Amino acid sequence: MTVMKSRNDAFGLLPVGLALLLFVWFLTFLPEVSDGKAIRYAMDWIPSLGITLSFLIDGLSLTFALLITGIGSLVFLYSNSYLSGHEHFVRFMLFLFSFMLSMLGVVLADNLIALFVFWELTTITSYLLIGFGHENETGRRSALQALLVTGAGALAMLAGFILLGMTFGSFELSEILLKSEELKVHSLYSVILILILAGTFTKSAQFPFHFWLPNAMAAPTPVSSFLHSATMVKAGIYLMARLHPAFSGTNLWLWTLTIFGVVTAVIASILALRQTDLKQALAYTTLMALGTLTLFLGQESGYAVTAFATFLIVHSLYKAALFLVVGCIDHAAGTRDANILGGLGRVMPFTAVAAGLAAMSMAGFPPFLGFIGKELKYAGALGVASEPIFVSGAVLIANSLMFAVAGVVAFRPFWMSERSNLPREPHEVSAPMLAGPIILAILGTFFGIYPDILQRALVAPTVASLLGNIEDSKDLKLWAGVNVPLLLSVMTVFLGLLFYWQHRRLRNILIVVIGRAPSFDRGWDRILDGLKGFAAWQTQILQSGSLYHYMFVTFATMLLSLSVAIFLKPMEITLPDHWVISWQGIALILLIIGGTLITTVTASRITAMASLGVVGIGVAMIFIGFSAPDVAITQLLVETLVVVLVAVALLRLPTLESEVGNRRPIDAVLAFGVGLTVTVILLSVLSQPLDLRLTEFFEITSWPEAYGRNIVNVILVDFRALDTFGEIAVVVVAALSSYALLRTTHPVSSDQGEQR
Amino acid sequence: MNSVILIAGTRYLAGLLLIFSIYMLLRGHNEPGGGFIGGLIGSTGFVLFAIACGTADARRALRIAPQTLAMAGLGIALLAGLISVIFGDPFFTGQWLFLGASDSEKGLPISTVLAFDIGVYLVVFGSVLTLVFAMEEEI
Amino acid sequence: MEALLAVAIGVLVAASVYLMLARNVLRFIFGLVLISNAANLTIFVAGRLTVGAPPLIAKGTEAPADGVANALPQALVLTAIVIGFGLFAFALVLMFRAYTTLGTLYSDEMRIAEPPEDAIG
Amino acid sequence: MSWFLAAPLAIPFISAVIVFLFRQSPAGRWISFVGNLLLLGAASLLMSRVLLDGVVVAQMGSWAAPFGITLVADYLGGVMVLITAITATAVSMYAIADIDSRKEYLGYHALFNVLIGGVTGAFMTGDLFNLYVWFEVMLISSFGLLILGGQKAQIDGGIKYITLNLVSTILFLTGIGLLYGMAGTLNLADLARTVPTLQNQGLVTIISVIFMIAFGVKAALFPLFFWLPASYHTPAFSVSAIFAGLLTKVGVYALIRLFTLVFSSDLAFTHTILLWVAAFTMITGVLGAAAQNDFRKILSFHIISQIGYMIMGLALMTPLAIAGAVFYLVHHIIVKANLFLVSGVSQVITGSTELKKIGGLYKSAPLLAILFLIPAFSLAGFPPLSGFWAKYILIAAAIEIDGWIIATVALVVGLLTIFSMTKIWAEAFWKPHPDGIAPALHRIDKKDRINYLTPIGFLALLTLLIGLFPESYVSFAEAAAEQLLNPSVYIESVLKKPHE
Repeated sequence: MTVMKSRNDAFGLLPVGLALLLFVWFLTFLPEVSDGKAIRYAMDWIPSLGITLSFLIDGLSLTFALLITGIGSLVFLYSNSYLSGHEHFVRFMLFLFSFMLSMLGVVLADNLIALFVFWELTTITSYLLIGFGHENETGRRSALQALLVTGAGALAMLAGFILLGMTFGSFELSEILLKSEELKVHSLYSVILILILAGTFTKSAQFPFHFWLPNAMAAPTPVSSFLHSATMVKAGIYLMARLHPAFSGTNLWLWTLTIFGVVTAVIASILALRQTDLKQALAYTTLMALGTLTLFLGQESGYAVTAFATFLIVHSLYKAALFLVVGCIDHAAGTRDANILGGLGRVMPFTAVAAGLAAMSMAGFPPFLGFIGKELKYAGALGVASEPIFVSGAVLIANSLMFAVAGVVAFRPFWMSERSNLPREPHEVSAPMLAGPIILAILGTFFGIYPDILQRALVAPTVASLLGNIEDSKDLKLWAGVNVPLLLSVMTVFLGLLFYWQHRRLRNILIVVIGRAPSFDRGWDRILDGLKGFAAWQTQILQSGSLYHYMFVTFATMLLSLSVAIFLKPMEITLPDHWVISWQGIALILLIIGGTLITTVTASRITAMASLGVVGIGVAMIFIGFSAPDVAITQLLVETLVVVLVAVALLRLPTLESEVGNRRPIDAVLAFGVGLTVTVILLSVLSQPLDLRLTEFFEITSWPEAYGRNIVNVILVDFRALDTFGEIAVVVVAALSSYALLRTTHPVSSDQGEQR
Repeated sequence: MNSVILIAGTRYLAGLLLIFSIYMLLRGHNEPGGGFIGGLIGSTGFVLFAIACGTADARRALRIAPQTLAMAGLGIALLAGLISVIFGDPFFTGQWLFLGASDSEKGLPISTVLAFDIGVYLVVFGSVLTLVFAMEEEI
Repeated sequence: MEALLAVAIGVLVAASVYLMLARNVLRFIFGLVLISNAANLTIFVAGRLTVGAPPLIAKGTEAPADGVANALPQALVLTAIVIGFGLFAFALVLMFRAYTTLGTLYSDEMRIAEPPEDAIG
Repeated sequence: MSWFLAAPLAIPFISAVIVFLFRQSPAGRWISFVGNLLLLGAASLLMSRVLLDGVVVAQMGSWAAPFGITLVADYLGGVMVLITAITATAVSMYAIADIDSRKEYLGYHALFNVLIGGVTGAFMTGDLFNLYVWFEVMLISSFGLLILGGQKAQIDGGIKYITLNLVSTILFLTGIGLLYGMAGTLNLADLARTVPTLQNQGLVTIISVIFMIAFGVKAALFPLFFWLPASYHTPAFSVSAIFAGLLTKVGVYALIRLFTLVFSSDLAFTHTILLWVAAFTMITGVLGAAAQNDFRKILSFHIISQIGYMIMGLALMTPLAIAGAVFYLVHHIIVKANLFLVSGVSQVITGSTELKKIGGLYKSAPLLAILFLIPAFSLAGFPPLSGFWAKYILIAAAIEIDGWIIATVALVVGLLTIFSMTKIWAEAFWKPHPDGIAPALHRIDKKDRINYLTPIGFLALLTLLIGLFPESYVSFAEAAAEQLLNPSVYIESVLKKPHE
């Protein structure tokens, strides 16, 4: 075990190093990108389909790339301790690292299809990560839920991408974005938009697709921190931001994003207060943040977009930190229940400090970056193109509730109430686990004090990516003077304190109220059960297990489709002018029909066998009568063998009984229909002359070139020898298969004879 | 089925049918007959034999397992088709050798086509017997 | 004659469909024999009929007399008969085997590969 | 020249004859494997020839088309032969571990090789009646393979498989008779030339429906697929794998061949039917899979829904759509055969294929988990695996011509496919084994383990390669589609006089 552990440790540092390297590499792009430039790399992937592996680094994608690699390296470091010694540690790191690469692909890809490929890769890796706790049912269910909800959206999005690419003849985002004006008046604009939003909304867990995200918290905490707050869920946000220049500015864009954003933000912040599990509470505040980001993406004003860019960074920093803190608490105390936790500040001082700093940022206290973010949010909300009062009100409620939740998650467990009955005796966590939360929290503070660094480096270039002009970016300031946003901030603090003070009572009320409201999670179960039920029902009907049913459907399909074809495609039937009729011929035909009918109705095996023989001989006589001696001889010999075999088999088989059952008349109608169809088609075929050039060739060449006077035999062994070869293969295999079937369960010893 | 006369009779009949079947096989290229018909007739002889004397005797008389015979037939037919490739012709091109050919007479034809038909004969013969013997033994 | 044979073929097909729809799989075998005959006759008739002139080349001639029967469908039918025999033989052995292992010839009672409880779960 | 076409056909039969003579010796299984390796070599040669020449033609018996039988390989035919050889090689290696000596004695390897011969014959023949013959070769050897082992479920499933396939095969034969009675020829290229000139075009369409039904049963289209889920879970795993990979695809191939080459004059009728059939096939197949609780049964139903995608490509009949169908065919053969092979290994180490009775593979058999995930996620259409590109091309093709309904169906079925594939993953791999055992690969002895896992790994690698570097195959599929939609090259190559 110790050997194992040290190997894990060595291995575990590899992703940390790689992620860090990537982070540094991306940092080198900062100077250029800060100047508003974009860098594009492209190489061919599938030129026949217009798919390239092209990457674009501009303000927006660089911001994301830095968040992904930066937070990624901290999360990897953290995981080294958090999952140290876990038997699937290597798998975990592999998945998490693959996830990071996929996510980088999403934010850097310039080709829509390549972007989609990476997008789905994040879906797969997150499926495997959420299901990391695969041994319990909940883990498996949550993983599937996340996979299906985001997968469904992704498929719609794929259709949207294909349409977009086909409409503009290119899958390159950088080219499509140039055709923004053309797109907005295009007849397919709304279809494309809705399809793509289906993908982004499900991925970013907008209401009513939000329910999978809290469930995804079944994953280990580093995963929640990385995927479900800082990066993956923001893929949808990223894509909306990326498409903002092309799609924004229409009422559809504005209203869809605003409404979904507002509803998500408000509902999520209310639900967040309800939670007693710290991780769940954070999950809901993540939803709230995603709603807010969506809301701002609906707008076009400089304030709104600056607010988006800033809040994006703010949120990633403090939320990742807080998730990691919750992980530390869980690790140290063995529980995440807000009702039990308390008084951890003394034993976990460093964690407490990190938590405190991050929570202050989240709550929006100056001089933290969160404060600036919040000010900008209010400024942005007041400047929205639609209903500023309504939007500002929503943002106010959401912010105050977030304030309260920050207190519940990061203040109360450390400083309020005494610790009691914790499952484990808490202790301070190790340095690698602390590194993440502390660095992230300090960054939040640092950028709060020096906001212009952040602004120049990332916020302004991001705004430029969306609005096209770096000048549209609004300044990030700690003190912007006494204005409406400041007043709203003050109100936020008061409301937030109120909510925090009353949060237990509120929670109890919420539990009652929400308990009555329809639950999307349960709805999901019902949909899934319905689907399974429907699948079982239709399969039971189709694949019933009854041969009769199968036969009936097959023949009915035959009859139906042929009748429809005959009805719709009139065919010519012209009966010949003069009928060559011989009495012998008529007698033979009557013999065949008679034998057939007797076989059909008889309940005696012997009669059936005899009448089958009669039919066979009748057919052979027809062959003789119409100049086919070889066929006739073969038919007679085969007929003899058929009778011999049937006779031998019947020695062991039970007697026939008359078929009874109320479906027989229907069967008879079906049978009659099929027979009639065949006759009619055959008559139509016979109405036209036949081109005999193949036969003429055989007649001319049979003797001179193939040295045979029996043309039929020459065809069999020379002209069409390949047919005959296949045919004898059938005969051999039929014999082998029958032999195998008869002997298959016998022990080897009972094969008499053949060993001699 | 223990009648001595019947057993002796079927032995001769089987032999007779076998000879007749080979005759049918050989004349097949020019008159009704050929590998199928020959094989079917030949096997009928053995089927009778098996019914009269039992399959154990019939298997002994045959010496080789019928399924091996059938497979060998398939192999012969395949080789007959493949020989042409040696001569640079496509698969299944008939190769003819006329023994003692003169200007007026084509002579005795030896050909891959005949070999192919022999393969067919063996396949049909072997397969039918495989089937019938196995079936008989099952009862 | 072609028209009459077409009718006979129709009867053969109808009868075999009826037999194949029976619950007793032995009847399926009977149907199979009949429908094979029907298919062979179809090819034969579709190649048109000729009375009393088999496709043979008389000794001393290079080509057959005018108006001999169409040889190609005959060759096809011959192939089809033999193949049909192979399939029939296997099918018969299978039904036989089904009876000895499953103990029934009724297809409704053959529910081992797709047990009824499966369909519900 | 004719060697290129004769070899892939002759080699399996030669192997069949030889392995049958060695049926009582363990050498037989290796001979079979080597035979299939040779087939792979021959198929690769043929493929390279096809890539050089476009269409490779050989007149059997030196009789010029349309009088003799023509073997022909165009892009589609060539790649189908190649993929057949690949699958056959993989499965014949797997069979070394999977097939017991009793089955070998009863002729498993001979039957297997005849089956492969029938499949390559069907892919290469340029003659309609000859196609029927190869269908029969395949059919009868599949019968033998299906019941080998003689368990009750096999006999029961076999009855459904055999009866329904016999009906289809006789319908096919009848169709040939009728078409010959109209057009007077059997050569496909000659038919392509003759059929459009026939006076009675209504009848041509009606006869095309006969072929549609006959091949529809073979290809397991809605509502003719019953035989497939009734039987595919019953035989040995090697057999399931080769069936799942190849057999239905021969039906699809035949549909593509006939409905691009011969019956392409009444598209509004035939291809509209095909489109609806494709939609229902996709939906009912995937719902069937969702309703199952057995590893192999889920996979079996998936075959059906995947066939629907291929037919969708044929029905849309645009260059992109046909390319999609061609891509799908190859992708699906590799992936589906592989999944059945994986189910076999899983059965060996967990003791069952019933999902309720198994589990724990992810934890104790991670290698198998990876080898399952690659084909499974490919089948479900996750990028960047082969299945994604296959679905992508088809959906793009549908959207391109405003086929909204079929595109929606294809997308929704894609989602349901994910749902039902993850069922296997969650139950067999993630869930702990109900009996608490840890099903690890080292429960199989080492020699067998290599024989089991090498083919699986090889096929998984192919899936990955097609997925990551699809360009060469996409452009190939587009070229194949081009050839199928403009059959004049095919027709001229077949019918040109040998000396020209």
